[in-house]
Amino acid sequence: MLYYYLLVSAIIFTVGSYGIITQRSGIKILMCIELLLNSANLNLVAFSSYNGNASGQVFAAFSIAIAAAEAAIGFAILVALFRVRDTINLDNIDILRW
Amino acid sequence: MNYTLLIPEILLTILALVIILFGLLMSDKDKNMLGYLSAAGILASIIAILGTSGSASFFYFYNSLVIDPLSQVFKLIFLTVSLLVVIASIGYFKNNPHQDEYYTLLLLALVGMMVVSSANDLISLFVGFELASMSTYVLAGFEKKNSLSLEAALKYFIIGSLSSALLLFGMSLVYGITGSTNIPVIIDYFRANPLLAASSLGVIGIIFLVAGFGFKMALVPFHMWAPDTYEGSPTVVSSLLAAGSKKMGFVAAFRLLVLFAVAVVPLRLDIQMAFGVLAVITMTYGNIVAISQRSIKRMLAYSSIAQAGYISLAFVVTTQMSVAGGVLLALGHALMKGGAFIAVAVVAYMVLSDNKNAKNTDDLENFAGLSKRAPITAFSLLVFLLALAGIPPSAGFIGKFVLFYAVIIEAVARASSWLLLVVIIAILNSALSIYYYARVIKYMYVLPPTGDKIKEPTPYVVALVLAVIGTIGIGIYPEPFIQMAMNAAHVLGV
Amino acid sequence: MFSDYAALIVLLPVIGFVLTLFLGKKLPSGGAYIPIAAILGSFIISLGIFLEIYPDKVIQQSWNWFAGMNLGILIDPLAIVMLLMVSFVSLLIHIYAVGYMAHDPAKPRYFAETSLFTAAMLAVVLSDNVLQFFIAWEIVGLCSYLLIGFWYHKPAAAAAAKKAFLVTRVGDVLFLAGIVLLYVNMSQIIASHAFTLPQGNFILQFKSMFDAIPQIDPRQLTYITLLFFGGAVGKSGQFPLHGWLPDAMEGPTTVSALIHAATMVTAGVYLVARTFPMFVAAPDSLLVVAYIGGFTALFAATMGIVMNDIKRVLAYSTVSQLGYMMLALGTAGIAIGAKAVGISVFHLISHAFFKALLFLCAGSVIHAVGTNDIREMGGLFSKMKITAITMIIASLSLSGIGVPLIDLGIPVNIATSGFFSKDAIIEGAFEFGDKTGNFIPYIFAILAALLTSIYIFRLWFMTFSGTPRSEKHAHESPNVMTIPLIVLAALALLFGYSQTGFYNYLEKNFRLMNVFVPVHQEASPPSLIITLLPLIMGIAGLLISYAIYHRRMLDMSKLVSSQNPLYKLLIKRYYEPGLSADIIGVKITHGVAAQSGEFVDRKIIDGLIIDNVISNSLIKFGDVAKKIQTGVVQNYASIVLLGIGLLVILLMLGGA
Amino acid sequence: MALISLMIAIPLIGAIITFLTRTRQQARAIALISSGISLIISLFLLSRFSSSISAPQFLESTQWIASLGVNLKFGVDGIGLPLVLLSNIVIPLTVVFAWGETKQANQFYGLILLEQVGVLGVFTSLDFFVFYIFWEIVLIPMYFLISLWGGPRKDYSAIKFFIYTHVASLVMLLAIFTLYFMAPPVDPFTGQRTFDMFYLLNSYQIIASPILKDAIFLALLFGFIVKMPAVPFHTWLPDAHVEAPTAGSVILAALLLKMGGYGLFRIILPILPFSGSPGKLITLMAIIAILSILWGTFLALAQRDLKKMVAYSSISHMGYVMLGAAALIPLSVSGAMFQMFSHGLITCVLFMSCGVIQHSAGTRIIGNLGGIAKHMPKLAFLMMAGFLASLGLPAMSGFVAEFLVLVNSYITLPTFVILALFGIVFTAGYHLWAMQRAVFGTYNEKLGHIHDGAGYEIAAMAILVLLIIFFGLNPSPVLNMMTTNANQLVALAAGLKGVIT
Repeated sequence: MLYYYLLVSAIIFTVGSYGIITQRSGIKILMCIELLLNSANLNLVAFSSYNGNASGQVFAAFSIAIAAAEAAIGFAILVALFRVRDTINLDNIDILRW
Repeated sequence: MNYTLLIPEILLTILALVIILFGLLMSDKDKNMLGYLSAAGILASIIAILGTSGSASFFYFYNSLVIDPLSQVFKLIFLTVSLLVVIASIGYFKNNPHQDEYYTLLLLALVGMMVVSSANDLISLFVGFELASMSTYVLAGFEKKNSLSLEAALKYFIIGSLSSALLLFGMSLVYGITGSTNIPVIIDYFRANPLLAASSLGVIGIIFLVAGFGFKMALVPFHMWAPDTYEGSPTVVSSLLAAGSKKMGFVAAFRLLVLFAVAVVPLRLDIQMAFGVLAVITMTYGNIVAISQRSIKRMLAYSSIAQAGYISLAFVVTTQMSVAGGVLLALGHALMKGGAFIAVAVVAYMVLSDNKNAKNTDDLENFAGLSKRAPITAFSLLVFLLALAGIPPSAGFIGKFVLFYAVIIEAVARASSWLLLVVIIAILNSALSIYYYARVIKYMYVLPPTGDKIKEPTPYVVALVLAVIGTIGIGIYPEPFIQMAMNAAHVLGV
Repeated sequence: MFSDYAALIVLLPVIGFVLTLFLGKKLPSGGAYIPIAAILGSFIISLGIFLEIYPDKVIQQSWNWFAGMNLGILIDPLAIVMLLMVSFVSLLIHIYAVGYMAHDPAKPRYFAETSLFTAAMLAVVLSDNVLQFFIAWEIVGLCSYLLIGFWYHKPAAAAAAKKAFLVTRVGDVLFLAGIVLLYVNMSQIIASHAFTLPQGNFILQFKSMFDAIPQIDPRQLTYITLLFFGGAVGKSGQFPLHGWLPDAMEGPTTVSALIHAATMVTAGVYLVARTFPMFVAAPDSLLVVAYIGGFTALFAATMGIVMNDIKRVLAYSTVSQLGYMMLALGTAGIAIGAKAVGISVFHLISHAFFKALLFLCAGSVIHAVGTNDIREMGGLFSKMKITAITMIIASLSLSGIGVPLIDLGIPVNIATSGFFSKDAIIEGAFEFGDKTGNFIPYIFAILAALLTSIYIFRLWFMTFSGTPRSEKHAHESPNVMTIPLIVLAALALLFGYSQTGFYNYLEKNFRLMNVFVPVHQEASPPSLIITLLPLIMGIAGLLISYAIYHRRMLDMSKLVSSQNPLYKLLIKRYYEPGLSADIIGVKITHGVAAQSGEFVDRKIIDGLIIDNVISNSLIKFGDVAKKIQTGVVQNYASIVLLGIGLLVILLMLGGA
Repeated sequence: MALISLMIAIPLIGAIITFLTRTRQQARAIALISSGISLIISLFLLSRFSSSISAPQFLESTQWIASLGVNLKFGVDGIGLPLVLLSNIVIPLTVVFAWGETKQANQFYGLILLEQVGVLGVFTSLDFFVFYIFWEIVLIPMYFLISLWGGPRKDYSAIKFFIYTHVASLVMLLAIFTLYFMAPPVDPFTGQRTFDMFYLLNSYQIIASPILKDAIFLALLFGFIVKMPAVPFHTWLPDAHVEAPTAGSVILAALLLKMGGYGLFRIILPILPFSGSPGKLITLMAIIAILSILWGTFLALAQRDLKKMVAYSSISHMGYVMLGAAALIPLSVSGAMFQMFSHGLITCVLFMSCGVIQHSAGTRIIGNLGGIAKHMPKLAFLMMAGFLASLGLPAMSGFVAEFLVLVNSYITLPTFVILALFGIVFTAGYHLWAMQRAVFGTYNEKLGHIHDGAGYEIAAMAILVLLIIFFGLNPSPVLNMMTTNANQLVALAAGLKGVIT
């Protein structure tokens, strides 16, 4: 049973990773990060059930809360950036380099 | 339960909340005092921690936090850096209407780092990590009208979140294998079941943890954010990031990875080897790329990457000596790099006072003749740079000395040629780094000044002088610091 | 009582040097009287010591110096005759120089340096150990360098000074190598207890060296003596290190007289004489000495015939005469043993007198006419009678002319000192030929005698006879210059009469130090023709020169032209200056060796390895490596994930 | 009485005060006074020094870093005291020579005093850790002296100097670590280790692995020969000298190079007999020595810049130090030590001459000079004396040293000595060639009106020349100090007889 959860989690993780690498829009990349976090949450919950203790679920609860905060900050930064640069296409945000 | 040992964290949290509350009530001008308030709180915390030195360990909140020499050393590092940054910020953010938010975020980030250094549980570790990370994301983008600052924040945020996710994923796998989030339990479980730890799931878990911590430590290839962020952020924030939050990665890695390497015999060599490779690549890459930088902040960022490479040597041999060396160099680096960024901030102040619309305030050209224009800053930066290069007597030298010693004696004891190779590369790197540090020194001392002498703002001067005293002081009287580092390393049972 | 003040012999001129150097400017005549007084003091002390120790005492004083070395004084017959000669000749030349240098603004420097030179030369003579000998020897060379380059603003003088120092330096290094080898051998036989150094004796003392001769491996002894001789070759201008001496004539003429005729150049001969017991124990080396000496005598004389510079002629003559002295040590050393030292040193001293005289006369002439070129002189006899007469005495002495009344049965010869001294040498060479069947050195010697006579009378006739060939108004030199000439002329005439006493005195030399040098029985006296041959040669030379240069009986213009390959070879000095300076100095050493080293340093070590391979490649690598940092955050993420992949590979493969 | 620490501390305090002074008059006065006090202290040490004891005297030891076993341990013996004396002679004279410095004078004199602190520390510390710290400290003031007061290519030279010698010291540090670790703890119960120099050097013998021993040896040797410098690690030196200001060159050549030589006697020779393959290592040292002697000589011949020529001559002269050390004969070793002392004095005169010429004529290229003796008679006289001393003229200190080295080294290293002798002629060659071209001959009118060296410059040089002659005529006072230690070093190697080929 655990196997399937882990497989799904791995798939979600892969999708998220792929998205981060390929997407250009800041919003999409934020979403992909959420996917990554949630694949980990899925793991935690599945292991919690498998191991028969609750700490995994507690951990997941913490992480969901944190993910929410993180998303808020991320969007805030994107908004601020959009105000200054008129774009959230990450390919164009490369003044800082080398 | 006796919570006196937690007073610093509690005090700082309350202070953070008080500051944001005050900020609502205060006029913009009065907010200038908030910096002094924060500095006072941090100073009080430092005193509180110094007052509780001892070698025992105390556990809190169902074993999720531990107060032991390791945590105390790192808390001291974080507090010291924050103190320097806060003092410098008094000058940097003078009359800024958002000072209350700045100090709150800074204090919260500080609390996050302190929690990480005390974390004895994956959950508290993660929460502390995120608290510190998120506060610093915002700090990096604090100049919200400045597109560079925002770009820095964005990159920091995206790579940071990615790393958090990787870290969490790694933690979930570790939890899955061991069935616990409590670090001592996890380690004991691995010690008892080394084969499980060495299973592919276990190894992948470890790798994700390495990636997560490596992001904070700015190890190649997880370093990519660091140069951009350090360059773009407000300079005092760069100082905090490079000198402070980076060490958070190290303390977490010490707690988790060193213990892991010690406990899991079958994997020990592999982990050491992996860190050996990472360390060598990191220091070499950092130093070589630093050579071709014109922006001092960016150069310091790469130098910071290189220093992370040196500190990672602690993981390459995982002995008490090496961890102590790592702790010492982390301490030294906090002072040197923190101070160096503050010096850069003075230069930015100087350049902006020449010309309000100046761009690239940290360009090498602006350092020309600094010794004439801002002698204290120039001298401080000279001390920091030489210390970073590992010239005695300085904190940088003592740290490198102990680290290199730890590696070379392992190389000799194990008759291991690859360890010898690692340490020789480290040494050549150390020499190579002189090249770009010396170039800055040349600009400051040899080239003619491009403007008049300025009056260096007092807060900066205080911060710089403190950092210089710390950097040289540790070099001249390293004994207590070595003791502290050895005690800290002893906690890990190495 | 004089022997207590032996050290003053050296110290007085040293004090003279210091005083003249610093105070000379403020004193009349550039402070010349200080060194004159000092050297007079040295001479008086030497004379006192001579009277004290004659006939069979030796003075030895020694002080510990450093590292088992010592400073010391050894005055034996050999040393005392040299001391007397050096201090006396030096004194005369200093007096002469007061007149000769009267118009030179740098007089104080001149007198300081000659004073230092005299001190060093005296120190060479009375050294009791080879290290001190070498040190003084080097300072002598230094003074020679300084004085040749006295008119340093003349490029030729500066170049000649350098050449003199460098060429003699080659010899000095050989000498030093000899000392090294000697020291090592001594310390080895001491360490192996084959030889014990008596209490109060030091390792490099001559006495210790002589005592240790039987214990030293003969082959090593040959090496040591050959190396010592190498030093002598350099200092005494023997072939092949002779080239510096003619060039050294760029210095003031008084310097040439003092250093490059009478004293310093004889130091090489003195070295061989001083260490003669070692040479006797290494007959192979003596043979080398004989050949080199004989060859040099002839070789230098051939160049003497064609030179037009009055001083150069004399310089080649000096080289040639030094060759005679070496020849004497070599051949007579083998043939008749201990007496060789006497024969050689006797010639050394008589040569010192007449050659110093020749130079001073030349100086007087140059002083008068303002040129060195004998082709521009002529007819000076009437204007400079004293100079001309003293010079003809010196020339007669040099060519060994006298009336051998003894051979006619009359007890006393009427002859110049050169007659006595040179005859003995040529006889010694004949003796050598007689005993070994090897007449080559003798042939060298006898041919050189002919050439000597030719070139010196050519010089005299070209200078003093005939009609003036230039417009210069010449006049006789002042008394301060002519009096030394007369004194020296007297010595050149009369010194020869001390021959027997001199030989007897010097023969005892090594015996007084308890060092055994074999004395071989002289063979039956040679036939009359052999005895008279040198004289015949001398007179023949005189007649030839008289015919050619006074009577102008032959037209020399055909011979004396660059069309004549032999003349060209001689006037170009056998191409030696080109060889030593251009080919060895500039082309090989500077051009090939030094430049290739420079190439390796600049282009390979620095340029290729440090700058290119290390420095530039690192900087370039940094420029490339930083491009990874594209600024696009997705790439960053990709690299993070790539890194994880690499770690997985590393750990999984390693862990498996 | 902590005389040695006082001797080191006074220039340090002097340096700090000097940095803070406002006028150059104050700065140079303080520099002269504090370096002079240091000289007086070292003369006092000299008067109380007993040359019959090989152990360090005036020992003082203060615990510094207990956990690493580091003590501030100072003392001088016959190896260190002559060099301490040399440093204290050279530094005040350098200050006198540079009396006219106007550019940032307070920093200039302060840096010179810091150099004094560094070299005195190196020559007196008996704890490896402290030794290393002083060893490194020396670099920084020199870096600044070159890059602040240097010539056109000062950047390149300063950084090359810094990195080159820093790499060498780090490699040396590795060897120190290994020694530290391989030595048994001083206290077997607590496992307390120590950086005590003699303790670690003695512990070298008990290392089992010959390969490890050789590796330690070579790493230490590398650290020292780069500093000396020896071929092929010498190329930093000519560059550094050409660009450095005169005072910097003087200190660099007279004192910093001696640190490498000092290391040979203090550290290399005591462990050489116990190394894994002493025979090969001695041969290696001898080869490096002879290469340096000849290479330095020939390269000096090729130089057109007077100062660069002098720099190469330093390489050549330091080769004798190495040769004497490698020969392991009591007098060759003392000769080598004396060579360091003597070269320290001689090279000062040479570099000061170059400095005066550069200052007065505006060029140091030999071909562009010519006949300057006409207008600079005093300089020409002193320079001549320096050059003659440098080419090994007897009665000057250089001869005594080279003579002792050559004569005694022949016993064990005959081939190398013959090669070295070969170089002597060429040594004379380049010195005289330079004198002839630059100082003598016709005055080069293109130089315009030049003037003789200033009084203080001439005074500093004259004192040095007098010292050179004094020690050339009377080497015993210094030589006697060295002999006891040289004998002891050679006695250690007594077991090597026959190993040396």
